[in-house]
Amino acid sequence: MIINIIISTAAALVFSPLLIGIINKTKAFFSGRRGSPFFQMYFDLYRLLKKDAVRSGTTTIVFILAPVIVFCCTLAAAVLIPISPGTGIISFTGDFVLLFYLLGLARFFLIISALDTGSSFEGMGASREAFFSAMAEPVVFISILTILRLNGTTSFTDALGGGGAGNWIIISLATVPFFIVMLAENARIPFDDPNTHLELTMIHEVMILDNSGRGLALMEWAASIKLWLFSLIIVRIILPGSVLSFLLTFVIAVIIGIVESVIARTTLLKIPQLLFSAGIIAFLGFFLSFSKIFVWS
Amino acid sequence: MKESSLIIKYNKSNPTSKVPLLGEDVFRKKVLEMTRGGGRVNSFFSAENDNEDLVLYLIISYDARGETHALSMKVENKAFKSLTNEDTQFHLFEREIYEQSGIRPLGHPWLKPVRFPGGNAGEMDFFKIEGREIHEVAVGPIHAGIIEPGHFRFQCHGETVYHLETSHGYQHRGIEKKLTGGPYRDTVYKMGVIAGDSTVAHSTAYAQIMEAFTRTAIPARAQAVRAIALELERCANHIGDIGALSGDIGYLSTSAYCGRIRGDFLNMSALLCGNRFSRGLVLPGGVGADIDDDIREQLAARLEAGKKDFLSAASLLWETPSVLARFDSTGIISAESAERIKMVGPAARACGIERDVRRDHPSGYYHLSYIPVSTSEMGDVSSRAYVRWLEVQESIKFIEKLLAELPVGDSGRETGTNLKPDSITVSLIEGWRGELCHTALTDGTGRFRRYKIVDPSFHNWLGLALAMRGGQISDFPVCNKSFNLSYCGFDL
Amino acid sequence: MLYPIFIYLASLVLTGALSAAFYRNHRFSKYFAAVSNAILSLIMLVFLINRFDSFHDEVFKTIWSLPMAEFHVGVDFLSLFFMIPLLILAAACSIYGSEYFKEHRSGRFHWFFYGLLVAGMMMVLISRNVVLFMISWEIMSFSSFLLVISEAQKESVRRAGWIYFVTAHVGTAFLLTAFFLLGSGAGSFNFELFGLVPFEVAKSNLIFIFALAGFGFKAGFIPFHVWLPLAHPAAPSHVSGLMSGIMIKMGIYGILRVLMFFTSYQTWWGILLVIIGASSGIIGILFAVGQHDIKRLLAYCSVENIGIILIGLGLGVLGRAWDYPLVSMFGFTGALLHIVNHALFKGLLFLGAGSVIRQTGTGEIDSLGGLFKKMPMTGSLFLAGSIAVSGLPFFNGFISELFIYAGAITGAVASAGSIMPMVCALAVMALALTGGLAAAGFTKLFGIVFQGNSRKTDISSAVDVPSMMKLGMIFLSVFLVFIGMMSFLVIPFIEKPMLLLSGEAASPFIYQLSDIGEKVSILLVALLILMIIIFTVGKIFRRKTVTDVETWGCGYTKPASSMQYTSSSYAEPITSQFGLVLAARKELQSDNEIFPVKPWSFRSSVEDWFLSRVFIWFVKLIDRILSLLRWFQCGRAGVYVLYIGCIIIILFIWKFVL
Amino acid sequence: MQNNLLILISLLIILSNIFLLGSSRTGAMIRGIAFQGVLLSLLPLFLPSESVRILDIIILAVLSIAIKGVIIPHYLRKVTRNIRTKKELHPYLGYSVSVIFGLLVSYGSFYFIGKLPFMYLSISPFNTSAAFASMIIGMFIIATRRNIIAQIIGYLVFENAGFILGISIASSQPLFIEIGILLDLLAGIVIMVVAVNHIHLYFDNVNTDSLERLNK
Repeated sequence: MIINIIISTAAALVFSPLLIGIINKTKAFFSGRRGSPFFQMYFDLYRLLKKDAVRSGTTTIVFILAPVIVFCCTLAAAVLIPISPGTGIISFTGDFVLLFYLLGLARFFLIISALDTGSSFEGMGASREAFFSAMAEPVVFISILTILRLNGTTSFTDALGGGGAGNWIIISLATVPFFIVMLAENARIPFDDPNTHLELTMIHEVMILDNSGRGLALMEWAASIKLWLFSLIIVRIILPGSVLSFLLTFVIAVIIGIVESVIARTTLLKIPQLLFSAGIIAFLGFFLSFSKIFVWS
Repeated sequence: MKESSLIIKYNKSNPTSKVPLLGEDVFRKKVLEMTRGGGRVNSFFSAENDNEDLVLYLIISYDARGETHALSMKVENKAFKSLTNEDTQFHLFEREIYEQSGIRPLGHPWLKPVRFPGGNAGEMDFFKIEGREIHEVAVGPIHAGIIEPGHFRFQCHGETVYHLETSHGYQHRGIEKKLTGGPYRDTVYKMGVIAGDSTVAHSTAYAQIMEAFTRTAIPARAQAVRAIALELERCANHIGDIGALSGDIGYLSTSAYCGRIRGDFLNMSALLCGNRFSRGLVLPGGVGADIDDDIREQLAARLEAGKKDFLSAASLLWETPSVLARFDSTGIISAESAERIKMVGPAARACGIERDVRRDHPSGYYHLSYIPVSTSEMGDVSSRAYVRWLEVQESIKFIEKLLAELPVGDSGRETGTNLKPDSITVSLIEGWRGELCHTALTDGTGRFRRYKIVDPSFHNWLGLALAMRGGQISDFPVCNKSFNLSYCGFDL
Repeated sequence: MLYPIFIYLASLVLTGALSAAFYRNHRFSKYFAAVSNAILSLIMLVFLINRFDSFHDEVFKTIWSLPMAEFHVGVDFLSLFFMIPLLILAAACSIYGSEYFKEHRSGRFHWFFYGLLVAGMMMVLISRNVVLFMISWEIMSFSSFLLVISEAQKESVRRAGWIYFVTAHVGTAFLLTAFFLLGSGAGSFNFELFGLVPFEVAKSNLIFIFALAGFGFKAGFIPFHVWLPLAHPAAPSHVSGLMSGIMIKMGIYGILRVLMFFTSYQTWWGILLVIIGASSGIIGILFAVGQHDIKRLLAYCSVENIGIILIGLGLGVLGRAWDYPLVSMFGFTGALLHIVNHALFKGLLFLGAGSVIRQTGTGEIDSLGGLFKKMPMTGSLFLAGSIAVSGLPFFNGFISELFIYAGAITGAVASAGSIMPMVCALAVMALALTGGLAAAGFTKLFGIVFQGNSRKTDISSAVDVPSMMKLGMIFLSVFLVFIGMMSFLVIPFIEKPMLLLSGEAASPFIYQLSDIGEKVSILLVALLILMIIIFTVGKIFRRKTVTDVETWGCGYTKPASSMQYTSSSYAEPITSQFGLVLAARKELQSDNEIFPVKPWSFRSSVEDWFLSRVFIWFVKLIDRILSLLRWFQCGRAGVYVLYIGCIIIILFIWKFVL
Repeated sequence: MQNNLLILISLLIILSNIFLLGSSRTGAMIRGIAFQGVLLSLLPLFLPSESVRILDIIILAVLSIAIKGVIIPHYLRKVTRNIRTKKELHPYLGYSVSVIFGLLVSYGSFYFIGKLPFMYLSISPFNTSAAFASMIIGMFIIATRRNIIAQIIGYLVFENAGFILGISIASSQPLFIEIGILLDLLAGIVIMVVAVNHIHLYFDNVNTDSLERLNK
């Protein structure tokens, strides 16, 4: 148990920045550049952790606490995901609610720490984040219900920790929305552009505009852990029985990089529609998981 | 009434005394008659005459007839009745006149300084929409991208922008004032940096003015080199813009490739004259560098390669549905608004307005060779990008043609410094952003009494503000980039 | 247990009356009433919790002179369970109110009515006879009506009071019909007999519908919520806390009580409850997000939470109808726990909102800002309430939502057929969406009111609230954290009332509840320790932090408070995306010119079309029907006496002849 | 496995229907219908084939890929390129409402077909219900879209549904009937395209609202 926790924590902390590096490398490859090193994010985190900080005079204690809370909650959520078969650290009916609500708590503090600065930019990002994540959550939950049905369990970590895979059509119908939501929740194209410098178009980055030094390091690290978490879930859905399936997260990172290279980011107005269509796919999958017609065939 | 305006001859100096000096009422009537008849204000400024009286000079042109007229008006009591309420295109000129000379346009609906005349950068009363729910977004003067300083003030509710006001003046260098009493030795270099990305256009305009005042006829070969440089400049900037536009929407491939291809085109300019931004290429009397056969072949080869690269990189853009969906219907400015505020350049052509100085008021090599005017209809970001894409292709074709038929001859001669006294001349050039207008007046000793520069950005900034109304604030960066206006060209 | 309750009720009314009598000395009478109220409630609470384990149902009967009535009271675990939040909230709100409520004209009977409201609710919980129940119900409604119109000099308050009065009585009409049907079936108006007779399906359907509508007007779920967003802001904050916290739960209590009369549940009741709950949750929170006033936002949020409770109830009913005891257990547990939790955090939030309004003089979200620095205690407590109401971990809202989720998940996974999974998936989606939107709504509320810089209102002289008010809020927030972190200690209190509802079939699985609770607690405690460690490590290896700088504004040197997001702007993406549901309007008054010559102005609003269209239409319809009876009114006193005489004769005949 | 593929194809057909309902640009719609066409053409390849010759099926598949996946979309794209109103469609009913309608219809037809005793079908009821839903969605698109290209696409969706039903009910029928239908379809589309081009000569856009103006 303790060893499992240590392994998952270490994996989340260590591998997550690498995912960002892989995505950036893939994007660089597609646009014909050499790109920054795979380990750039480690250097960035190290540099930021060493730095002094600047904090706006408008902010309150919320702003100081938020990075720690965001980081810890995201990390805890990531640790809940079993990294190899059968090793979820805690499982009960509805454990995924705890997992996603921990992320929700992280988001809550991220948002109020953004509003704490009293800036129109941060308010803008906070407003977008609050709305889009509210739209994304039902989609994820329906996908998870499908997976739970396939595995015949009410605990998500049990389902991820192994057990029988179901029909691959239904699995893919559950995975695709997950992937879309992963892009949305992790501020990737087409929902948000992680590389942009334009405050007016940002969602996630604009909320941490006033963070610096360690606070920023924790926020960035938390963001990459969140990406790790989602990609780990996806690979565990696809390959629940394999010990090494966590290595596939790097493949997921490559896929994200490809997606980001071949499509442009969409206008903010269309984001709810995108999430809505992800929800349709998720619901179709859920429907098929108990539809009589499907059983007949 | 016909004789009450002077038809300016391009490349010729015209005696200032021939510019009719009218009383306010006659002037007003005449001007409004001209604008109603299709006249477009190129420049409107104040200058002192010999008696140190303030006179307003108006340069107005008919695009359809290819004529440019000049009139002037005597100002009494440092005030005149504003023309803006009758015709919107005067509004910024009148504000500038008020700022520079203190002549008050009475009844101007929005009279406030254009820049920061008091010297306190940032001090400006912005228009505010009433109501608790509106929030303001202040962007700039320092921007996250590597661009020039300027301040934008949005009045927003949520994601919707209801009003945008731009505030300039952070780049004010006092160029016009420094030119008074010129030309000086460094004037030609100053012209190169009015707007650093439009060096050829501004230098050419200045060169044409100097040539007109000194009655220098320059050889066709120099004209051709100027045209090539101007089109190369257009290509480089348009390609850079298309790349930047796709960068703003996170479409990396085109962004990265166009960024490189823009460099290729800048290097072609460097091949021509040794400077990537063509500094020092266009000189009064000719060009600073000639194209020999070696350069010509190299240029043609590089152009061919650049063209191929650009076509593939940009058609990637037009074939990606997510890009089109992002560009379409973003930042629309209607043709009526664009016509009302007399926008110029690609931004105007993207609204379906066929306005191109190269066709309407040709000078130099454009007399001899014609470039088709590229337009689009929707007036959105997509159209502005599309017009650029078309223009780059036309320009490349034009350069290829010119390289093939490059006239023989020398590349220039001295203009001398004996400017014709008491004269006025106007030079109109289609820079890559649109029409730029230089107007020079000489005094009795042959020095510049007034040198007035109107950059295309001066016409178009309001267009950006109008395009944003009712739009999404997250569309602003891409919309701004699709106009890509100059700050320093505006601030001067 | 009943005798202490009687004593409690009597002393409530007595202290209220005494305070009215001593009204000449404002301060004394106020503190006397409020503090004694609080102390009485606390004593009662401690007594109740002490006795909870060893409790058995108690009944007390005596003949009463009213026709068809028997003075029949009793307590079972359900009533007992509802008393817990009632007493906690009554204590907290009266401590708070002692400082909050300023003296004015109508203040004399304020504390009397306050006591009467608490007593009325207590009576509702223990009544076991229709007539007694209805009398208690009316005492509750009427005293709360009088409390709502405390500040009747304001037009908005009078309107709110009027609508509250009308809806309460429309609800009563439905209730009477339901009880009449029950009574005519059972042949008695005593509750204990209702449960004994099996009803035929059609009749039980009818009873269910009427009871749902009748109690719905009190519980305030959509579409019966129309009075709620008007009455809560109109009432003084401690009263709104009490009303929103517990009084609307009396509607839920009523529904549960009626459900207990039936031996078997229909499937479609559960489906209907889930659908109403889901729509109430989503629409309620959407309206909340669109509000401009703190208390109106909180009121709509109550609609949302009632929706969540209904989802739980619906799952419970479905679980019983389909024979899935696990679903039923989780559903009812979640619903019951959420009743308590909502009472606690909504009470806290209303008290917090009251503090803001009292200290700044306005409840307009868009004119506030930056209060956290001025009122750190209120701000922190409000933050706790906001997190709890968003259903996030570490606070109590999470636990109850988790149980409802667990019910829905179990239903979605375990069952065959297609209706149950669909309904359960709907429940999960609705919960997820309301959770996300609630987080949006409360980050908006907390972020705009307490953070950033002040906007239109001058807060330079604002200070934190007096200690009595703080005490009331702290008292509630202790429960928030306690239930949130140590839920397994609270679950035993729910098991018994839950078994009453879900039936004994659930009892073998009951260990799962505290199992989940324990696991969550372990994880949260570990997480808390981790946070503290990281924070402490950060403090030990401290780096220099520069704080005398402005927030980054793109280098603009003269930032103003208008360059902050407003709450309305914050909510705009949501309100415009759901504009169809919210009837959202944006009005820009402009000359539409290139230069803004005249001043422009902007306002936006969301319209509660349930009130402005549906309900008003309904009232007009009734008005038209009643106008047919206008000949009844003739204005002569003699005729009215005649009417009264007739009614008395009819009653006599009913009581003694039939 | 074969059955799974059949279901996958039907699923993708349903998703493409919903994509068509939710897409706001003619370009996207044309891509959607081309995708659907290719999917459909693959369908006969996975049918249980006792009575039909394999060669027939391959010919049919290739031909229909060519017509539905290449030729018709190509023509449509050409038309949209000629008339420059390729942008937004501005339907009578909003996209979200349309999508929700599409979903309801799809689920409804699952339910409905599930109730019917279609034992004689050579294809799974899943495909049949997809076809059924397609039919209604096609009519819906015709009814609610202003743009004539979108209406043609609606007609194509309708036609595609007929194709599925055709091969599922009558997989033993001669190849000629199918090919005949295909050619009919092609001719119909070509005529429409020509008509659209002509309309364009007289009206500046392909908004069918402008046809209503003919009445006045």
